[in-house]
Amino acid sequence: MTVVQGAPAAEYEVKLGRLSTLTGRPTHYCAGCEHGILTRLVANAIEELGLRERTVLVDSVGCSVFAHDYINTDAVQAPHGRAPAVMSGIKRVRPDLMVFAVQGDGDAVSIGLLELLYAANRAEPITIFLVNNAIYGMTGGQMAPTTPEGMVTTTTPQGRDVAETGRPLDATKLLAGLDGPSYVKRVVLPIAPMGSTDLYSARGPLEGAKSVLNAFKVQMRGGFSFVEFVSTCSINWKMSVLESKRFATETLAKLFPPGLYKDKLGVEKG
Amino acid sequence: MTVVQGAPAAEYEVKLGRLSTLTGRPTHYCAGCEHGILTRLVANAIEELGLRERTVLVDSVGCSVFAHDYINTDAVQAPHGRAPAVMSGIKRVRPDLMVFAVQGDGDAVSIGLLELLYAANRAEPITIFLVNNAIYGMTGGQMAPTTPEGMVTTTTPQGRDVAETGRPLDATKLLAGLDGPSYVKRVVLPIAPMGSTDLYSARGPLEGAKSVLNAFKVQMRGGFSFVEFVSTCSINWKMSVLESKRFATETLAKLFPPGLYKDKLGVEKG
Amino acid sequence: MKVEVITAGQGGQGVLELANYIAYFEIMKGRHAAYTPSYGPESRGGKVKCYVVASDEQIDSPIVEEPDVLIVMNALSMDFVPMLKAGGTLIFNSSLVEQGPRRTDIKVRRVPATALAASLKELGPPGGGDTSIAANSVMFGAFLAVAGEPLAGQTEAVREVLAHFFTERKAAYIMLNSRAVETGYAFVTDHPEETSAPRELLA
Amino acid sequence: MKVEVITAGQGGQGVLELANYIAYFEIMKGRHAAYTPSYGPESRGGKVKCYVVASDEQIDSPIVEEPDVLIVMNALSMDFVPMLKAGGTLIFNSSLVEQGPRRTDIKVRRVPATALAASLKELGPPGGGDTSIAANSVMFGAFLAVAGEPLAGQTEAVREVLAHFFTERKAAYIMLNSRAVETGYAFVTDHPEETSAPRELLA
Amino acid sequence: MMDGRDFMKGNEALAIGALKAGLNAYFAYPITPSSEVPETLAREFKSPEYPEFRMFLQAASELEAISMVIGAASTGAKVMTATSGPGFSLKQEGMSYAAAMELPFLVADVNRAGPGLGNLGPEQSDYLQATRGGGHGGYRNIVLAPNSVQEMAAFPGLGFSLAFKYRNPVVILADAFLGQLKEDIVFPKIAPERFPTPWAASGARGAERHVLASLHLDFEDQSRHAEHLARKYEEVESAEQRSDSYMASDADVVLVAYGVVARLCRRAVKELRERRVRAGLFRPVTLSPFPSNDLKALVDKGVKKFVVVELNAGQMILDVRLALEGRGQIESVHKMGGLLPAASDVVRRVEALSK
Amino acid sequence: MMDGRDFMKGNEALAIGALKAGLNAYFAYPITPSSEVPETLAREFKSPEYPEFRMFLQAASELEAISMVIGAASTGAKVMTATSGPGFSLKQEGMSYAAAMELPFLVADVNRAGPGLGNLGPEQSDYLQATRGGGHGGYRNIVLAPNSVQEMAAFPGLGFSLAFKYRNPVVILADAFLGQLKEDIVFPKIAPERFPTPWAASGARGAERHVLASLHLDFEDQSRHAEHLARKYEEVESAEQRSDSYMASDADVVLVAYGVVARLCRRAVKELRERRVRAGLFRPVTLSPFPSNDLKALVDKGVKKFVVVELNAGQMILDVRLALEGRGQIESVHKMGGLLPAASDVVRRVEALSK
Amino acid sequence: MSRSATPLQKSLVDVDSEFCKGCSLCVVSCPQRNLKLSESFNRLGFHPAEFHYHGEKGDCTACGICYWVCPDFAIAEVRRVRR
Amino acid sequence: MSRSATPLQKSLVDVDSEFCKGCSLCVVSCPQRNLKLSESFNRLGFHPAEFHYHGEKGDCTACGICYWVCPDFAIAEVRRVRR
Ligand SMILES: Cc1ncc(C[n+]2csc(CCOP(=O)(O)OP(=O)(O)O)c2C)c(N)n1
Ligand SMILES: Cc1ncc(C[n+]2csc(CCOP(=O)(O)OP(=O)(O)O)c2C)c(N)n1
Ligand code: SF4
Ligand code: SF4
Ligand code: SF4
Ligand code: SF4
Ligand code: SF4
Ligand code: SF4
Ligand SMILES: [Mg+2]
Ligand SMILES: [Mg+2]
Repeated sequence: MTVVQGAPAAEYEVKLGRLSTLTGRPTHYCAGCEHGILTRLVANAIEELGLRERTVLVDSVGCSVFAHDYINTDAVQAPHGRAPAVMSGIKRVRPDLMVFAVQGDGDAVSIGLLELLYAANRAEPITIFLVNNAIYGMTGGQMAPTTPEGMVTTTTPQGRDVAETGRPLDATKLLAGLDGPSYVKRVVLPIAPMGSTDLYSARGPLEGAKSVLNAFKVQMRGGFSFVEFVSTCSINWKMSVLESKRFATETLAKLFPPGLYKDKLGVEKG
Repeated sequence: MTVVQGAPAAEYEVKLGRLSTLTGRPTHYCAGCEHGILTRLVANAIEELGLRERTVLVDSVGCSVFAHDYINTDAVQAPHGRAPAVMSGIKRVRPDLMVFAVQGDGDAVSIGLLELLYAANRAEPITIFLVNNAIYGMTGGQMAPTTPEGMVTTTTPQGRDVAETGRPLDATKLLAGLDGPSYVKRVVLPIAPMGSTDLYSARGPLEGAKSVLNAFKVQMRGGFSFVEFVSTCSINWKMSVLESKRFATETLAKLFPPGLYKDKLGVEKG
Repeated sequence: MKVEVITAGQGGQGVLELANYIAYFEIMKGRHAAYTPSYGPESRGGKVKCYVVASDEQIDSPIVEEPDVLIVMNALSMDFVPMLKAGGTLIFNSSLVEQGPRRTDIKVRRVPATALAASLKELGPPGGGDTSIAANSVMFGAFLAVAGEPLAGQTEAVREVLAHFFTERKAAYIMLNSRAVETGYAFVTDHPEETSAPRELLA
Repeated sequence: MKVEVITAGQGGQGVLELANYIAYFEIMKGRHAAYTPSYGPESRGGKVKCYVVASDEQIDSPIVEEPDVLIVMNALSMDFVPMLKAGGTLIFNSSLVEQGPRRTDIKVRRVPATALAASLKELGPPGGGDTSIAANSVMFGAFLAVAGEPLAGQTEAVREVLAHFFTERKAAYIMLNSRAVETGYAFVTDHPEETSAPRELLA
Repeated sequence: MMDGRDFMKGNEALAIGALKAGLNAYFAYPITPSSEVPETLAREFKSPEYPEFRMFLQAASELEAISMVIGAASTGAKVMTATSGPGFSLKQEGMSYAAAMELPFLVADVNRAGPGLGNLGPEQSDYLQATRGGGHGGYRNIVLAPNSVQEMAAFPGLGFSLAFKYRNPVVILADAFLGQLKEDIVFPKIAPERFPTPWAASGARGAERHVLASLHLDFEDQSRHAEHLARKYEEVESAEQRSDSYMASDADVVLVAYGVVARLCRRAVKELRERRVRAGLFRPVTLSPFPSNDLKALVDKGVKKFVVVELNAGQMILDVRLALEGRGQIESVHKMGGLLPAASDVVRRVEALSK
Repeated sequence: MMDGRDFMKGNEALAIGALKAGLNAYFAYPITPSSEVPETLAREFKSPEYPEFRMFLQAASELEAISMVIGAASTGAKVMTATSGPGFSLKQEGMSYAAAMELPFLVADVNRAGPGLGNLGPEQSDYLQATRGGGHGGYRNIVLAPNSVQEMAAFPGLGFSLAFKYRNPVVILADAFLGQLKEDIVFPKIAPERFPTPWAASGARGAERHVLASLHLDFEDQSRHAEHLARKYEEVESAEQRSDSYMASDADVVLVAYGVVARLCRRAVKELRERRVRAGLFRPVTLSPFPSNDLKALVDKGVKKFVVVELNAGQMILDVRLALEGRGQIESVHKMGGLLPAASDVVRRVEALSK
Repeated sequence: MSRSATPLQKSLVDVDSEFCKGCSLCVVSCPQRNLKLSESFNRLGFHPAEFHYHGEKGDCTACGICYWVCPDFAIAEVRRVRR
Repeated sequence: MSRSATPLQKSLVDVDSEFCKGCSLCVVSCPQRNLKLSESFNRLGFHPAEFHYHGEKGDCTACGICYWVCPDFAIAEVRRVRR
C-alpha cells in the first residue's frame, strides 16, 4: 500500500484507484504496449457496470493470451483465432453471462477471420476488442494481414509487397458491411504526438475507455459489439516506444481511419 | 453418333456441337441442375480460348466434386472449402496454367470463406465460379449461409430463423468490397419464367456463357475473377424443376441481385 | 426363427420404403428387425439395395449375404439373383422385368407390380396421376402372401405400418398404398405360380 | 577435450550473444560447438540461461547439467551457482552482484563487467550513450582469460567473431565490443583473484 | 409402438439418446454419413419434450463447431457434436485444447471410408486417430464403440457419465453402416444424470473465479499438468475397460471385432460352432481404454489364436498385439473402401486357422 | 567460415537444407518454435543463390497453408511447410487428402509442449500423431527424426527423396530444442536431386490428363485404392527403416531414444560404460517406418533390457513393445512440459535396472 | 438417340436421348417449341426430349438456346444446312 | 513505491514503482508535466516514473490522464483532497 508522506489518507479521496477486476499481477506486456492500456480500460468498464461476477473473458492466442492473468474474472481459452466461436458457444447456453475477448489482428483477421465474420453476422451478443498492431506480436514480428505496404517484418524482410501478399485487410470495414453487428468502432488507442509541442494527447485512451464501456452496454442490450484499437508493437516494429506512437497515430491511422462505423442502438448518443 | 435421317451429314454444318473439353460421360447431377449447365459453359469457354491443355480444374467438395468426371482437363481435388488455397498453390508455382474451380455456396461461403476472401484479396490470378443454390445440395439439403430467411431445410425444419442463424451472406458483395479482385459478377443462371407466356427465358445461361468467357480472359490477363451463379436445387428445395426456376429467378434473385460488381480490366466492354 | 430379405431396384421405386414396411411389420408382430439401406452413391439414381433381417431373437448380423426372399423391382437388379439362398423365393416385378431367372433351385413369383399399382388410378392424387409409385406396396402385399401371413385381420396392422411412414402431407396416400398391399397379396394368392414359399419361413 | 559453459543473466544483458561468441570462437578454432539458448517465456524479460558445449569430438549432448564455467550477469542468476561442477569457475558481474557465492569448492572471478563496459563511453554511439550493454563482451574477454586463451594474436579472431554477429547497422559497434573484450581479458589477467581456471580446461 | 419400442436409424438413436441423457446443446457442421444426427436434433429443438435442450446451432465449419462446443462445455453444459472423418480431422486442434482444459463433451465420429474424401461407406479407419489422439500433445480420448442402434441410443448417456467423471472428451466411434442401420430399440425411462461442475467458468458469483486455460508457460507447471493428465488416463485405463464376450471362454479361436463387424462375427461364431469349430468373439466396447485385461484373461484361460476383423488396414490389431505381447497367434482379416467382409469369409479364415 | 562449416540454428538449417535440396515453394503460417524456418526462407527468397526457390508465401492459417502445399505439390513441385503442434493438428485433414492423392511434400513439425497451447519448450508428444496419421482414414506418413543441426540440414534432402519415391508426405519431426539449438555444420556440395513426376497435374499438353482426387464413390474402387496404399506402406515398412546404434551390440541394457534425447542418452551411455555398465543406445532415425528389424536384431544378439527415454507420457514405447512382442524387459523414462531428463537421471535408472 | 428431323431442313438439333434426364428445360426455353418430352422412357428411366423441326411456334432457327440450357449435354449438336 | 507528494496538496498521484516499466507514456501525456522518469532502477531494471506535485507546466489537477495511459497499472491511485 502506498502511503502519502505526511498526508493522512483520510484527508484524500480516491478519484481513480485500484480495481478489483484486476488481479494485481504485473503484466508480461512490453513497456508502453496498448495491450496494457486496454486491460485497464476493460477492467474499469466491467467494474463500472458491476459485471465482474458474471463476466467470462475468452482468451485469444496472441499477446492477449495473458489477459486472464490480469483480469480477475472467469476465463476460457480459445484456440488461435476461434475466440468468437468459443464466445458464441458460451453465450448460446448462458445468455445471462457477459462474454468478451481481446483479439490480436493475426488472431482475428488472419486465422480467425471466418469465426469473426460469422459471429458478427449471427449478431451474437458478445464483445470483441481487436488490438491491431499490424504485426504478429507474440510470435516475434511476422507479417499480419494488417501490416501496411512496405513495412519490414521478419517474414517480409524487404518490406511487405502487396502485389504478392495482398493489401492490408480492414476488419472494421468488413464487419460494418454486415447486418449483424450493432456497434462497430475504430479507435486509435496510442497517445499521440501533438504537432509542435512535446506533449502527447491522451485522446486515444480516453476515447478507448468510452468505447469499451459502450461496447459492453451494447452486449447488455443484446447486440454484437466490436471495437478495433489501432495500436503499436514497438518491440517488433523495432522502434522506440514514442516512435511507435507516432507511427501508429500518423501512418497506421490513415490506413485504418478511426470512427464510429455502426451504432444501431445509438449508445454513443448516450 | 447421331445420324440425321436421310440428311447426309455433309449437307449440314455443326453450329454448336460436341466439345473435346467434355469427357462425354453422363453427369451425376439431378435433372435440370445448373451444375450441368455450368459444366457446358465452362467447357465451351475453355475450348473457345484454346486452353484445354494448360488448364487445371480444382474440384471443390459439393455436387461440383464430380466436375472432373465431365470436364476433360487435369484436375486436383481440394479439401472442402479450400479450393481457393489449392488454386493459389498451383498458380504460385505454375503461373502459366489456367486454374479454375466451381464451388458451392457451402464450400465457398461457409467452411471456405476465409480461403475465398484471402485468395481474392491477394488478387491471385485464378477463376472461381460459385454455384449458389442456397442449400447444401450434395449432403441432402442442410441450411447454407445463403439460405433465405424462412426457407425449410433439413436443419431448419421450421424455416431458417435469421435471428438464430444470421442473415444470408453475400459473397459477391464481400468480394467486391476488396481491392484484390478484377472481375466480380453475379448472374442468375436458371432459365426464367417470362410473365404471362409459358416460355422461359434463356438469358441466364447465355449471360452465364459470356461471363465464364470473360472470367477466363481476366485470369489470362493476370486478374482474379469470380462469378456467382444464383442457381437451383430442386431436389433439396423439394420443388419440381420448373418451380425451382421460378423460385430462383424471382425470390433468390432479389436477395442476390445480379450485376457486374467489378470489372477492373473492362472485359465486359469487350 | 429368422428371415432375411433383400429388396432391390432403382432410385425412385420405393425400394427403401418397401424394406422399411417389411421390417416395421415384423417389429409390430413383436419380433426384432434390422433394416439396412443402400448407402453410398447409388442413393442418387442407379441401383438401390436394402437388407431386412427379422428374428425372434436379438439379431446378430444385419448384413444379408444369402437372402431367404429377394424382391426385385427392375431388370438391372436381377443381378442379385445369384445371392438368393437355394430354396429361397424370388419375387420380381414382371411389369419391368421380361427375363425370368435362370436358377432352378429357387421359388419364383412374377408380380406385375407396376401395372397393378398403375391400375389403382382412382386412388391417385386428385386430377389423376401416376399411381405406379405404389408398386412397392404391391410388393409388400406380395411378400406378406409369400410369407404366409394371413391378411385377414392384419389390415389394421398393415395400415399402421403405412401410417408410420406416411405422415403429414403424405398421409393422403395411405389409402392408395393399403389397397396396393391388398392387390399384391391377392395377386400372389390367386397365382400360385411355380411353388410358394413354405409357411415356416416366417412363422 | 570438452568444455561446458552456462551463461546467465537477464533479458537485455546480452547473455545469448555472449554464449554465441564463445561457441563461435570455439568453432573458429576448428572445434565443434553447440549453443542452446533459453527457450520459453523467459525470453521476454526474466532470467535467461544459455548452454555452450565445445569439444574436439562430435558433441554428444548439447545440454549442460554441470558446467565447467558459469558466467553470471546479474544477482538473480546466482541461483545457478549450485549447478557448477566442483572445481569449476564462476565468473560473475560484480557491478550488479553484491553477494558472492557460498560454495568453496569452485574458483571465482569477480568482474565488474557493467562498470568496465560503461567506462568505454568514448566508443559509444555519437552523442554519448550508455555503453554498459557491452558488459557481455567484457565477460567474453574474461572467459578467454579464464580459459587460458592467449589474447595476443587472437585479436583478429575475436574481431571476426564479433564481425559475424555485428552486421549491417550494428557493425558500428564492433570497435566498442572488441575493446570491451580486451578490457575483460585484461581485468582477469590483472586480478588473479582466488584461483584461476586451470589451463587444460579449454586446451 | 405399443410395446415401448422404437424403430429408427442409428444416427437418429444417437440424437434421441443424447436428448434423453439431458443434452443441453449441439453444435456441428453437417457431413454425410452423420447428417441424420443434426437433422433429428433440429426437429426436436424447442420441443417441449426436451426442455433441457437449449441450443441447436449449425456452425459454419467444423472448426467453428468444436470451438462452440469448447465454449459451451466450459460453462458445465452437456454438449455434443457429430461428424465424420474429414470433419473429425479438422476438430483435432480443438480436441487437444479441450483435453488440456479437461472439458467434458461428446463427439460422435460416424466413420466413412477414407483417407481424403473417400466415400460414404463404412470403415473403421479412424480407430487410431480417435484412440491415440489425432491432435498434438499426447492427450487421450475416451472412445466408445456401439454395435447396434440400441447402443447408439445408450452411449450418449454413458458417454456423458464418463466425460463428466473424468472431465475429458468422449468419442463415440460409429460408422456409416451403424449410422444408417435401423433397428427396433427401447429407450429406458430414466431421468438424465446430473453432474456437479464446480470447475465451470460461468461467472464467479462471489465464489473463486475459474480459469480454463491450456497455457502453462512455466515448464514445471506444464510438466505437472501433463503428469496430472497422464495419471488421469491411467486411472481411466484401469477403471473403465469394457468389453463383451460371446462363447469365448472355451474357445480355440477368438474373433476380435467391434462395431457392426462384431455382429457379423457373432454370426460367424454361431456358424463355426455349428461346424464344430470352437470359436468365440471378443468385442471391445471401449476402444480407449482398450480392454486389454479382459483380452489377457482369455489367454490365461487358454485361448491361443485370435483373428482380428476390422474395416481398415490393421489398426485395432496393434492394441491386440500390445495386450497379448507375443502370447498367442494373431491373424488379421480386413476390408476397406465401404465393403464389409462376408461372414462366410471369416468362417473360412477361422476354419483354416483352426486346422 | 573458412573451413566450409556454418554455425546456425536447427530451424535455419532446415530452411537452408531445403533450399539446397532444390525447394521450389514454401507455404506456412508462423508458429513458435518453428518461426525461424519461414524467417530464414523469407530472407533467401529471390536470392540468386537459390533460383529454384520460386515461391515463399505466408498463408492466413495452417489450413490455407496445407492447401497451398497440396496445390503446388500437385504440379510436381518440391514444396515444404513447417509448423508446431497446434498448427500440425489443423493440417491433419489436408495430410489425409494428400496421402490419399499420393502427393509428395515435406512437413516439419517442431514439437512444442502440449496438448492445447501448452508452452514453447521441447516435447516429443506429437509422435503418435505424426506416425499413426493424426488425420482420418488410416493413411501413414513417413516420419524422420533428426537429432542434430547437421541432420536438420540433411533431412529435407532425404525427405524429398522418400516423398517423391513413394509419392507420400514426409514429416520431419523435430522439437523446440533442436529448432533453437545452434551447432557447426557442413552443407555437402551436391546438386539437388531431380524427380520425374509423370503423374503431376499441370496441364495435359497433348498427353493424357491427370486427375488427382481422393474421391472413389464406388466401394470397389475405394477398396482397391486403400489396398494400394496399404501395400505401399508395407513396402516403405520393409525398405526404409533407418536407425543408428551406439555400443548396442554387446550391451546388457539399451537406451531407446530419438531426437535430442538420443544425444543426451549417448552421453549417458558413455558415463555408464565408464561405470562399467554395459549400456548401449538405439536411435530410430525413421519413426515411421519404425526400425523394428534393427531393434529385433538386438534382441537376437542377446540384449534383454530396454529403457525408452522420451519427452511424452509414453508413445514410442508402444512401437518398441510392438517390435519386441514380449521378448525383453522394457522400462520407460519420460519428461514433459518442456523439461528434459538429466543424463544423470538416466544413468541412475539404468544402473538400478542393471543390478 | 432421337432422330426426328425431316431431311434437308434449314437447321437441326440432335438429342442424345440416353443423356437426357427429361428435365424439360429445353422444352420450355425453345422459342419455337421444337422440343417435346417423349412418351417413352430411356434407359435411365426418363422421358427424353424429342426434336421436331416444325415447332409449335415455328421452325427451328438453330438459335442454340436448347444447347445452352441443357444441363446434360443431351442437346448434342445444333446444325445448319450448308449454304 | 514512490512517495513524492508534498502533504496536503490538492491532488496526488501514487506511482507503484515496482509495476512501472519506464515507458514514459505518463511523462509525455501529463498536461502539467508532473511525472518524470527516475534516475534509479526498480527491481525489474527500469527507471520508474516519479510524481511531482509541481509539474513543469503547473500543479497536478487530478485529471487522471496518467492513470488512463499507463499500460502497467503503475499509476495506482489519483487522489484529491477532500473538500
Ligand atoms: C494454430 C496456431 N497457429 C499459430 C500459432 C502461433 N501464434 C500464436 S499468437 C500468433 C499471432 C499473434 O499475432 P496477433 O494475433 O496479431 O496478436 P499480437 O500478439 O500481435 O497482439 C501466432 C501466429 C498458434 N498458437 N496456434
Ligand atoms: C470437412 C468436411 N465437412 C463436411 C463435409 C460434407 N459436405 C460435403 S459437400 C458439403 C456442402 C455442399 O454444399 P455446397 O457447397 O453448397 O455445394 P452444393 O452441393 O450445394 O453444390 C458438405 C457439408 C465434407 N466433405 N468435408
Ligand atoms: S510484443 Fe508487441 S503487442 Fe506484444 S506485448 Fe510486446 S509490444 Fe505489445
Ligand atoms: S443435389 Fe441439388 S445441386 Fe446437387 S445435383 Fe442435385 S439439384 Fe443439383
Ligand atoms: S436451336 Fe433454338 S429453335 Fe432450334 S430447337 Fe433449339 S432452341 Fe429451339
Ligand atoms: S434440357 Fe437436356 S436433359 Fe433436359 S429435357 Fe432437354 S435434352 Fe433432356
Ligand atoms: S492526474 Fe493529470 S495532472 Fe496529475 S499527474 Fe496525472 S496526468 Fe498529470
Ligand atoms: S505510464 Fe506507467 S509504466 Fe509507463 S512510465 Fe508511466 S507509470 Fe511507468
Ligand atoms: Mg498483432
Ligand atoms: Mg449449395
